[in-house]
Amino acid sequence: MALEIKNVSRTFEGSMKETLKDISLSVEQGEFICVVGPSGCGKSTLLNIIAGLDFPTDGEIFLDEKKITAPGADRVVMFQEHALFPWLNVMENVKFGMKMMGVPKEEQNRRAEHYLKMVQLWEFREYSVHEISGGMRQRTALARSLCLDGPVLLMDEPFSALDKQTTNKLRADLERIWEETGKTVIFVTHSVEEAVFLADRIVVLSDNPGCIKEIFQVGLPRPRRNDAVEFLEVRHNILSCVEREVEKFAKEEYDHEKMA
Amino acid sequence: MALEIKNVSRTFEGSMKETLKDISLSVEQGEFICVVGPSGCGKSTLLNIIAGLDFPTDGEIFLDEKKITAPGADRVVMFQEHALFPWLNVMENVKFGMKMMGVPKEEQNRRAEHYLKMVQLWEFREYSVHEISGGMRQRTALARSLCLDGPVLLMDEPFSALDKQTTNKLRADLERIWEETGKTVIFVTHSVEEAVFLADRIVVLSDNPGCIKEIFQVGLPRPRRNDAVEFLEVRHNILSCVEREVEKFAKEEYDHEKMA
Amino acid sequence: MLFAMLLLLAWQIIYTLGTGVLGWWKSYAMPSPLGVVESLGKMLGNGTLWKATAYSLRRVVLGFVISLVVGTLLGILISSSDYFNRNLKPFLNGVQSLPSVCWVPFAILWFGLGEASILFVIVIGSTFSVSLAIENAIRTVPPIYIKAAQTMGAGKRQLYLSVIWPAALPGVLAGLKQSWSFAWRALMSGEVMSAYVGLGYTLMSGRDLADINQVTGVMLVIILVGVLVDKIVFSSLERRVLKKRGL
Amino acid sequence: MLFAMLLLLAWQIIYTLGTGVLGWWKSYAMPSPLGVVESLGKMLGNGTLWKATAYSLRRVVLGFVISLVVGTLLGILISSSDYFNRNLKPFLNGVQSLPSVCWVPFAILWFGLGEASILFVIVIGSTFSVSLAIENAIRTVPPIYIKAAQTMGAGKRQLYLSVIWPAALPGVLAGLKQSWSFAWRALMSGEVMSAYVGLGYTLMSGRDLADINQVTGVMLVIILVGVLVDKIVFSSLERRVLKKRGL
Amino acid sequence: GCGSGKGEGTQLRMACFPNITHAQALVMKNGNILESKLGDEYEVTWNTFTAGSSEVEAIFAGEVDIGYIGPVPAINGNVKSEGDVTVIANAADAGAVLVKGSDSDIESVSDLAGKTVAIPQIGNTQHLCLLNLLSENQLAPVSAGGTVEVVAVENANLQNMFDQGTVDAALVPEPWGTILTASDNVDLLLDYQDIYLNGDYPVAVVVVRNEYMEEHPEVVEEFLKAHQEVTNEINNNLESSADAMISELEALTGHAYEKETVLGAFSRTNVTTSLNQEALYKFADTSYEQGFISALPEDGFINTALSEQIAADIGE
Ligand SMILES: Nc1ncnc2c1ncn2[C@@H]1O[C@H](COP(=O)(O)OP(=O)(O)OP(=O)(O)O)[C@@H](O)[C@H]1O
Ligand SMILES: Nc1ncnc2c1ncn2[C@@H]1O[C@H](COP(=O)(O)OP(=O)(O)OP(=O)(O)O)[C@@H](O)[C@H]1O
Ligand SMILES: [Mg+2]
Ligand SMILES: [Mg+2]
Repeated sequence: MALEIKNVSRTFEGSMKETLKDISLSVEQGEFICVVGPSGCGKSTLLNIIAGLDFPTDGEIFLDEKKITAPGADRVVMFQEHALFPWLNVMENVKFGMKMMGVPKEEQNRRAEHYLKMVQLWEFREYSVHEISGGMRQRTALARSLCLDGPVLLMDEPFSALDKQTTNKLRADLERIWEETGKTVIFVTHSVEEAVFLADRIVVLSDNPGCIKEIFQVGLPRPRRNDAVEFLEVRHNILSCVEREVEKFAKEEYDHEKMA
Repeated sequence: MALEIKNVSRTFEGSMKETLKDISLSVEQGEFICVVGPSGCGKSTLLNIIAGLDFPTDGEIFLDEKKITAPGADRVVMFQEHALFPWLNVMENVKFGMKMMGVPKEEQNRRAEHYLKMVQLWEFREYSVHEISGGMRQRTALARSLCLDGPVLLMDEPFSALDKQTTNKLRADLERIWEETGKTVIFVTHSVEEAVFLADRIVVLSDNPGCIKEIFQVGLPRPRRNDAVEFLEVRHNILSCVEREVEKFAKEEYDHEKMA
Repeated sequence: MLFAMLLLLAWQIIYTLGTGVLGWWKSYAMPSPLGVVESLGKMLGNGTLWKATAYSLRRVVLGFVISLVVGTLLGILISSSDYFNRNLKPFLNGVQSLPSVCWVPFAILWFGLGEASILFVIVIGSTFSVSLAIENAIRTVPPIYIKAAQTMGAGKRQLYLSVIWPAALPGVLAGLKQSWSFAWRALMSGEVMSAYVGLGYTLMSGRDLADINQVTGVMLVIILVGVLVDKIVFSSLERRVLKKRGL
Repeated sequence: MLFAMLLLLAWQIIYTLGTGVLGWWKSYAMPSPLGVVESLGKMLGNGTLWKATAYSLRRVVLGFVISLVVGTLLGILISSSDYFNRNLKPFLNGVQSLPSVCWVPFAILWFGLGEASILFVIVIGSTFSVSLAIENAIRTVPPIYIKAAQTMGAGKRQLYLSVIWPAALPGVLAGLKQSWSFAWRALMSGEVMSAYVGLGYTLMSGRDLADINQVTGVMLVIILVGVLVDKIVFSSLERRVLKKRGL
Repeated sequence: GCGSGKGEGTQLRMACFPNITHAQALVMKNGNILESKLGDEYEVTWNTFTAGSSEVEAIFAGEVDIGYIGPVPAINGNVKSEGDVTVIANAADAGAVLVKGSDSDIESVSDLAGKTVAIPQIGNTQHLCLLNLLSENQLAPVSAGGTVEVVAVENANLQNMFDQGTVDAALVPEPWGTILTASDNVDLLLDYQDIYLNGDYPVAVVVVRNEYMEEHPEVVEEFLKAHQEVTNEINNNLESSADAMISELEALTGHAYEKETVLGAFSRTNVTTSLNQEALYKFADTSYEQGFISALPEDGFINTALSEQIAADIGE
């Protein structure tokens, strides 16, 4: 599905400043978009608005020409904070969304097993949420959102709690799934390397207010290798763009401190 | 303070296997220890046991010869999941621990301001916890734990939700604080690079059951640069050790899948 | 058990001291463990107690079940709309403060004398408590759960059944305990209204006869039923619910 | 306001239809808005209503405050020890089910006829409800908060004051609402025990005289007080507490 | 209990119901007659109760010294306290009628077979009277294997129930007999003198706590004098006494009775201090037979010597 973000702004009540300002972006069907930017710049807010969980104070978002007003199963979300249900065990959590969407029982079991094995949690399927580690929760949430097989996938730092090796594996898995299914993916990350590895285009958000600073087209062929020279070059370009952003931010704070 | 971990094992009720098995480690006063290992191997559990929040089913831990039986302010913990209090705002959260320890009001304000500026959240000091982003919560928790100025600092993936640039800054800040105060730090991370950057020694945990696979002495002079050749070499050594660990784990799961 | 024994012992000692040596009370004004046992024995012997307990239990269970259904619907109604929340909820709180006894004239007017009337008093005495419990539990459900379910395509009904309900369960259980107490108390008022068999009736006739031992005996039975219901229903449910969540 | 108006209108219509055209009820058996207003007017005019409300409010507030203190301590006791939790809690649930009226003989015996007696009935009628509310809210506090505070060196007292109390607050508030209703209901029983001034007494004498308008008038006053207390105390507290937490 | 405080002021704690069968109490309270009779060193307090059980509890707790009360609670109080409560005077006789729904085909007591009859409370005076009436007419309540359904209904709810037809007849105390028969749906079936012993049975009596009697015989005597005087006053000047009662009742309940109702009630109630002891003992016997009480009253349950003496002195 294609996504059209049109001049979206968001100001929270009680907040002095705009969190998002005039964000416009056209995402094509099947595109893999990564969003990077300093902590607190509005990445999660943007994702929430696309998901229909938050509303823009200005502007609109269209999904295949239809205006987004409410959350729906056509846009599967993987939250930054796992959002697993504590009254369900790992397996039940993974199957939850499929149940909601009326996937037949057998198919539920099949998919749940498949994705739980992919995230290496099949053994732990009967554990309660409070009995698994932070990284395991994140992987459960990942399995849950992949199971749903929606046309748009919104992911908010899905690998942040995982070690490098697990991340590498799951990143590759995700890429494969995306290639096979042609989903549209919006992927928030704080790792530029990850973004370069996965994205068709990378959106760099700036802070204060959060607006699009630059959009990079990552022209590298897939599968990408993070030690290839081209890779490192693209990474470097984006990194320096992001870095300036963060530095500006840090400097502002510093100025504040001096003034205070 | 020196920490002596003696043959610690931990098996959870209802779990089929040992989560930690026979962990022994002597940590000297002022040492910086990093713990790495695959997701779910027991890093957080070990930290909890040192904190006195969980108990070993076998073995003991001594802090300066005194056996650990309960949590205490001599071991400040920064949790993997931020554990901020939702009924307090950012500033109040940061001051909470100091209040508990009876730090004078003015000193509380001074330190809170200092550390909030360090984590770049001074502007947001009056925000509620639900009004700040995931990374901002993590930074608030960091400020809270640094404010306490305890002799032992136990940190569980403190930078996992932050972008690279912010992480770099805070990492350097942490290193400086550590050098200045001579705290003993146990630092769990899933980034080997981070471990090599910070640690005096790196403990690699293996999975299933979680036991110490290897302990690396990082002999590099500080401040370390992550593009120095020696740095990359050490990192490579450890990475390959960890990698084998993860692969073993992945393979096991794979075998399971084949068998199933 | 040990605990109950200790209480009993303390009671006997206070009784002996208070009515005997110290002369605080007349022996007939204060229940004595022995007298209560005797009174209970008599009521058990002639079958009144069994019958009364059975009748009362049936009424209270039936009434409570109706309250659950009605109260839950009402609770969902108030929590689903801001308008009702602002206007109806404080009103419920006010109505819940009314003593059951003031519904008696209406019960008789609308339902005549008989079981239906008693049921009405029970239902009206506990329904709003159920609603308030449900409403509050629903309102404190962390929004992230609801958001998560919505993005997985949960409809309104599914949201209530699969997310809000289980998430609110611990709070609901706590509230329902109180509603159960309200139901019992209303039952007592209801049973006094039209004298038939029932614990409330036995209690009041004990009072009318100035038989403090019978009053205390019935009180003990009510407490015992409460304890059993708590142990068998509420506590065990609670334990299961909380354990699963690691609380 | 609009809501209340609509209710009133509906009532008048039902009354007119039911007693007039359809002849379901006799006009004296069903309260009429006009009759109730008249009755209220009369009671306001001769000052009984003000006095009764003032007396009742004073009693219930005083009793509730005592219940809060005692109930909170008891609640903390039960939640702090597994032993008490298993033995005392179900017992409290049983005691809470007792109708207030059965405490009347004991109130008279121990406290005589007067304010102390009424207070006793209120306190015993709502304390255990407070305890159950507190206990439950404490038990559902996420353990991570307690752990976090412990590692920051919070002592037992600090833990209760700075962590458990604020974390449990939303649940406690929900429970206290119910306790407040219990207190009101107990007040009614207490006031009937030894007739003085008070809303309960006015209500009961209205009942004894088959003056359905007076009964309804007093009911409305009780509801109104309940609504006001809810709006001024509970709802506003709740809103503040929940808003801060983003609920 | 706390006993009765001696010292600077001796207490007299009175009890009554806001109920016209406690006529003397209402008049006394309204005119502060006891206070003026006893003088300043005595402190008189009035407690009003709406149920005999509460009053008995208060007497047991030593919180009430002298009380106007129904005969049945008086018997219960004596039995349960093993003699610590004594009846020292009568207050009123009769004051109850049997009424029926206008639509019903009941013509006499024997027609009550298969009907539902209401009484105010299980085991009270009216209940005992009804049981006696039934057995005289070879009837019995359902609970005793008979055909008459006896239900306890608060007086205030009777009108409703007659309207709805849920009860067919009721044995009610005054003023309810007057109030009910004034409505369209209820008719008189048996008048007050036909209920029991030609109306010569107590409906309200005066009891005293024995301890108090022993400690303050002088107060009890003064009280009994006042009781007699007020009784005479009521019988002689019913009109003005009725006004006093109405205003006292209004003060106590916030409800003003029609004067007609009060006068109607007194046409069926005999306000008197002289007690038909036999009737009281018969109540006790019936209660005992029915299992409402576990023992018969102690000897000395009734001690009206002083009251009779005073009646003789002052004149009735
Ligand atoms: N309460 C519990 N009951 C049963 N098993 C538990 C419990 N808590 C933790 N475990 C198990 O212990 C293991 C280690 O968990 P821990 O949280 O220590 O992992 P970790 O190394 O911190 O992982 P991560 O990097 O993902 O945070 C996991 O397999 C988990 O399932
Ligand atoms: N409810 C709210 N009220 C006020 N401000 C809010 C609210 N929610 C978010 N914000 C503000 O919006 C900004 C962006 O938040 P958001 O969660 O989108 O950041 P983010 O880019 O996802 O950061 P991170 O990488 O740390 O997760 C923050 O400054 C935050 O304080
Ligand atoms: Mg975010
Ligand atoms: Mg962990």
